[in-house]
Amino acid sequence: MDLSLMAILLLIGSFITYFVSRSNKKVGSYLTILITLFALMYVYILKNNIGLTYELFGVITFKVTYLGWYFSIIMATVYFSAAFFNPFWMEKFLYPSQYNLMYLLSFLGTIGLFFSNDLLTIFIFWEITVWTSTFIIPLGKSRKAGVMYFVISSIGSMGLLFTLMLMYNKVGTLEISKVFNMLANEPKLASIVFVMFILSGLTKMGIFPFHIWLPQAHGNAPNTFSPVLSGGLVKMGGFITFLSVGVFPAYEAFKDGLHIAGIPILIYIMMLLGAVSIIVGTLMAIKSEDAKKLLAYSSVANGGYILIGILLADQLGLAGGMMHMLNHAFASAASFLAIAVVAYKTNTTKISELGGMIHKMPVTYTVFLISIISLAGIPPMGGFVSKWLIIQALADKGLLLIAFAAFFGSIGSFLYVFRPLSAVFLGQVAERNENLTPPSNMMRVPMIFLAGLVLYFGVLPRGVLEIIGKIQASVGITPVELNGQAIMAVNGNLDALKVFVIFGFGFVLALLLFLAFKKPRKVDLMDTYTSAEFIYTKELYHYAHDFYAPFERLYGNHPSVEKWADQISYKVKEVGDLVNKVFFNFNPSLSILWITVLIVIIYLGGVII
Amino acid sequence: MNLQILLIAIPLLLAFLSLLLKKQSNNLLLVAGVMNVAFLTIIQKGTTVIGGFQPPFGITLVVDNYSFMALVVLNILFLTTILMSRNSIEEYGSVLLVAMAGLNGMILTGDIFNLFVFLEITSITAYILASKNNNYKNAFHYLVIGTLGSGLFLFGIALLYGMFGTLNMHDLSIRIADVDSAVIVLPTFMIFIGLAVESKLMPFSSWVKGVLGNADDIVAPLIAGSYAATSLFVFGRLFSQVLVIDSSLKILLLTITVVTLVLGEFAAFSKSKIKEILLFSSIGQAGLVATLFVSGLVLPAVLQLINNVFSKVVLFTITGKIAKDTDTDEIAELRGIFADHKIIGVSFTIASLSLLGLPLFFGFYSKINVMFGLFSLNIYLIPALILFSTIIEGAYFIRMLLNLWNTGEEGEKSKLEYKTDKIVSFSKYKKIGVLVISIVIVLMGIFPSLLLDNLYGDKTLLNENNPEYIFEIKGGM
Amino acid sequence: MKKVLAFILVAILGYFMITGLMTAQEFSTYGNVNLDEKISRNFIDKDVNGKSDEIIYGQTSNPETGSANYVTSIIANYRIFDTLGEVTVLFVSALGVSLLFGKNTKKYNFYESNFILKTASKMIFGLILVVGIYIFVHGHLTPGGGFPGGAMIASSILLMYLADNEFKANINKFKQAESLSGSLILVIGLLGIVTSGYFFYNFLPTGTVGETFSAGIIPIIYTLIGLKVGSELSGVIYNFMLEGGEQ
Amino acid sequence: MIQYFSIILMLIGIFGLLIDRNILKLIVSLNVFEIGLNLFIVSIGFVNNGIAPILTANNSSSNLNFVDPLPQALVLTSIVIGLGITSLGLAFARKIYKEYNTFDLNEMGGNN
Repeated sequence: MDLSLMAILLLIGSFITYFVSRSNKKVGSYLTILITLFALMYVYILKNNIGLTYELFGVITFKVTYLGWYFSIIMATVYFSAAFFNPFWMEKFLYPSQYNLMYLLSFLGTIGLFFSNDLLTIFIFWEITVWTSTFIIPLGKSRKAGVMYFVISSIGSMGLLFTLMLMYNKVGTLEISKVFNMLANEPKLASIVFVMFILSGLTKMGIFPFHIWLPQAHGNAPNTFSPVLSGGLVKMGGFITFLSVGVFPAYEAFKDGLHIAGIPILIYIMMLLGAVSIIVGTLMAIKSEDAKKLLAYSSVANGGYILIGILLADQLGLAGGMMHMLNHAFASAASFLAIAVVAYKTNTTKISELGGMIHKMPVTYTVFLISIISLAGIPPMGGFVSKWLIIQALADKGLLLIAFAAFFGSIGSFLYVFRPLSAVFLGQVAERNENLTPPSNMMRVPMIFLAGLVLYFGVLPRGVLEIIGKIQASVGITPVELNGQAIMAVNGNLDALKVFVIFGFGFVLALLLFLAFKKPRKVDLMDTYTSAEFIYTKELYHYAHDFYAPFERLYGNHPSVEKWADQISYKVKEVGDLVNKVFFNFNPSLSILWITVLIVIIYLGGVII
Repeated sequence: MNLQILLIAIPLLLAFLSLLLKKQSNNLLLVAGVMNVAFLTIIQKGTTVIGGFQPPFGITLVVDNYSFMALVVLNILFLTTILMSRNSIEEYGSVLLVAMAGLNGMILTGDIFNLFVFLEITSITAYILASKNNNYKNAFHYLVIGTLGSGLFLFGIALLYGMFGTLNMHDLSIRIADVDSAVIVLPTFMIFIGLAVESKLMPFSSWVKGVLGNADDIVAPLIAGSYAATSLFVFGRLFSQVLVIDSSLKILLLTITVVTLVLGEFAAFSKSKIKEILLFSSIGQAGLVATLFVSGLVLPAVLQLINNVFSKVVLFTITGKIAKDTDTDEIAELRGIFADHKIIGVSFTIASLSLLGLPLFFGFYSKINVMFGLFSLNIYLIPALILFSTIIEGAYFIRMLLNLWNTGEEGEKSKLEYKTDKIVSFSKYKKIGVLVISIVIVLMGIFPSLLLDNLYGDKTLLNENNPEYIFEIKGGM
Repeated sequence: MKKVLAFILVAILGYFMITGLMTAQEFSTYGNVNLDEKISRNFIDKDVNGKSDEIIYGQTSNPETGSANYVTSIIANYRIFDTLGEVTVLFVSALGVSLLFGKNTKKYNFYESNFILKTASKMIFGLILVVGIYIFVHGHLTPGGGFPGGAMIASSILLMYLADNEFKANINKFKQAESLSGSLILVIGLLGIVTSGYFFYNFLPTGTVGETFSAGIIPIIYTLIGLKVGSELSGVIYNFMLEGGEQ
Repeated sequence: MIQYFSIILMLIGIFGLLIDRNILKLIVSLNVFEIGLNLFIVSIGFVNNGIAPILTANNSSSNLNFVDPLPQALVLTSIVIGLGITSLGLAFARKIYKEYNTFDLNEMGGNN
């Protein structure tokens, strides 16, 4: 199985899809499902080719590794699942064929990125993914979101390019396994390279202060693409982060420098950023009025967990981070898909305008329930296992501050998880949504698939952890220790199967109780407030309206990076206007003045020097 | 027998004749454009002397790798521009013929005073073109600054002649190499100013806003494409081969060019009209190319220059036509304009993305080369500033693209019914032209060796220092 | 205030320029130029393409370029490409002026012309015309040449315009003259390629220095340039004389 | 010494360009600048006790002390170019006057 062949096939396939979509957009969108499925299977088979290298166009080099395989499988699964939704949105898009093309090209970009063997290849595929996905986002509600996404990704690209060039200049090679070796003995250079390199990971993962693009982009992107953004593209940042501690000799290079709690200061600062992301993401998610924005902020928080886990670069932390990546990818994709179903049927994602969806789409509700439990890290879902691993590692290392943030995030997640669950799916059906038809089976399939995976990895995490163990071994970290389904940690073991059995027992008990007692009577939404009196603005009385109003008042005027970013953009504009006034007005004398002044400066320079 | 003189003589002859055949002047222009491109296939590399007087006494015409590349770029640019916008040429055919001769002459000549003469020819044609569509005030502005700039250019030449007693560029470069570079600071700076006015470096380029901001679909692509390419190629020839400076002046020149780059991008970011965005982006790109030339990185500079001018021709042709038909180039008023013009929109997008240096497009190749070159000099401030300006560039280009493709205000779904009511009609020449250029941009982006291999043999991506790009201005000496 | 600041700036600039030039070692001070260090020495000795003996006025035959006027030998032969460019500059500015005023039709009248003025002008007109022609025909022997000669021709036309309200030069004839003489200059240049492989090669025998029929193609080219410049400048004058019909 | 006066002439031209807002005066300033420049170029070629570079019956040998003819040739070119630009500038000036009814840049109002 040749990886280069696959890349070329994907490239050709995406253009075929484009031209097919030009004539028939429905067929084109089915092609996206077929092609992503093909790629998923192709990538799966590539497991037999671990260690082989491939070349493309003389510039691009690939190498099949466990790391790349692991990430690619996640990515392909997410793309494949989300592709099932494409046919439903073809009618809604202004440019359906462009959407299909960019969908597949960005997919190609991510797969190429994960199998890269050198930094230049990483950079090429990174940029391809960025610009292709940039063109999808504005098909939704916001052009500004696309620009913000591109700009923040560009900051990451800049860091990547700077690293690449600097290292090529120093070492003369770009191969990932060799390029960073010499940095172990040069802590000063290493710290520059480390910061520039990890910058790209931070921007993509939406780590504070780069988290501002996530709510904008996820919240405003087309509903079919939000799952890919959150479940897929964000994980590119995880890949870079892994490289920056796994392949980059970070701990070795900084071993003589300042340490905090046994962690080199630079890495510790990055972890702190992760911790801040957890807190900011959680708090903002609680406050969010829009279901998609809420999920986006939860992605920020989960990105923080992933970052911390990977940066620990040890037996448990790294395993936790890597596994959390998978769990979050599937869970957030599933939850975004569930919201997409709701949005497809109701045309809104505002929490306060929804309610009672459980009566209209019970499957979607179940999927959303499972995935959001996993996002919050509650057993018996996958998110619990990985969060447990990360917190174990933090406790083991004694990183109190960061462990506090991790706990805070776990508790806070209950608050934000509860909100869309109760306000979107539970409660009474809003009047305008009375006549919804149930979603088609084609939408249910990928959701059930993803939710099943989330549950499966929560119960039987061994398969994933074995792969992660191989990845750990490949970069010289002790693999995570497994005993049957149990994970061995310093402070105790976790047997996810047992947990599941206990939870299952509890669930069954509750179900029996529920069935045994008398069914509750359904009442109209307004009955609870008004005693049947007539009111005008029913929406205001919906219980989802101002759900956390008291809570929001607590941090009403919070400082925000968004405002700060707006200010930067405003400042740049101001400088531009100044340039315009000083250098480009319609007075020729001014240019002549500048010329004269510059000649005088030349002379002054000549006299002084 | 070397026939490079025909590149100048034939357009000039046709220009003189076009006075008699007034009605045919636009056809003569096309004939000259096609002939010049055809000549490129038969001219050989080497030097010829005018009148048979050996250099450094006679005037030489030099075709080395550098100027051949420049000729290819210039003539193809010029031909595609006039083909795409042939309906807008109107009675300016003769002027464009002279411009063609002048631009070719600027590139070919190996004599510095002769360069001044051709510079003047091209500037005068540029003044006339700038005044098209009653844009007299801005054309006058351009004329004043351009004349002062070329006056200072001539002053520099006079000083050089007074110091070294020769006008031949190669002879000059040999004599300059013998002296301390502090000696030539003043003439170098004078010549720098003269070329900076034409190549749109700040603060000498205040004319650009008025001229390009009001130009139509023939003037804008010519001035931002052919003229900019030529003056930057000449800039490169002079500053990386003849007037090689290594003193405090170099730092000052680099400061000017880098400031041009950064401030140009800032100014473009603050604009909301397509043409102004593009013209400020041109200024920034000119700063980048000039920076590379002054640093001595000829190949990256040439690649970046090619990428810039071809993209700008596409962008300005489309924008010029849009502005001509709709009387506006405010992005906010043109939301979703590409919904009805997919081919035009795709070409516009490809050209913009190539300018941003994104992969799959030629710009990526040039950007990588630029970065490799700068890092190989072990300077980090300039590449950092370039990367910084790339971010700003990305911001305004993507903002423009997304708004031109998608309809609706911020917060609204991108739907067909919000589309702008402005109507543009593109001729089929334009559609084919921009599409061909953008396909070439993509092809060269995926197979960058196509371009260079055919011209110069093997050049791989990472092969930076290219000895073959060294000039051979001499010939006969 | 603005003026004072501008003056101070220019004064500083002037101070620097002059002191800079005075102290620059490579730059010879006024009058102390050594021609042997410059390429002009070979122009004077007419030995650009090989050694030649001393050039003597009226004796040396068939030297390089063959023009007794060194400036002419440079303009019309050694650096004829510059001159071609110069002609083109004038051509394109005239073209630009005619593009700007091309739609005007009515002639601008300064004042009523009277008979005496008209008659006297006609006499002087012929005189100026003849002097102009003399200047460019003898350009290779005496000071002057195509450009001053052409300018004189144009000035005679200007005189007629100023003096005579009814005077109307046939602008199409001027255009034809301009176009033909310009084309012929280029054709002569291209003939050089045909005869010897060099653009503007002096393929005619250069004769004896100082004779009217000498210097090969120089007088021919100067005549053509004179005609071209004369008709171009006349065209410019014609265009400036028009008014009305302007948008 | 005399060449410094030509530089002063150039500077006067620049001064005029700096302070004047009248289009015609700007053109005049440009001309003053060019004339200074041309004088400067001619002065470069001057040789002490040199004679005009024309072979005549009186000065009949090429070995005589001629002044440098090359700058004179260059100046001729430069003058003609200056003429062309001036004519074009004046044409623009006339067009601008037609449009704004004034020669003063300040009075035209800014379309900045």
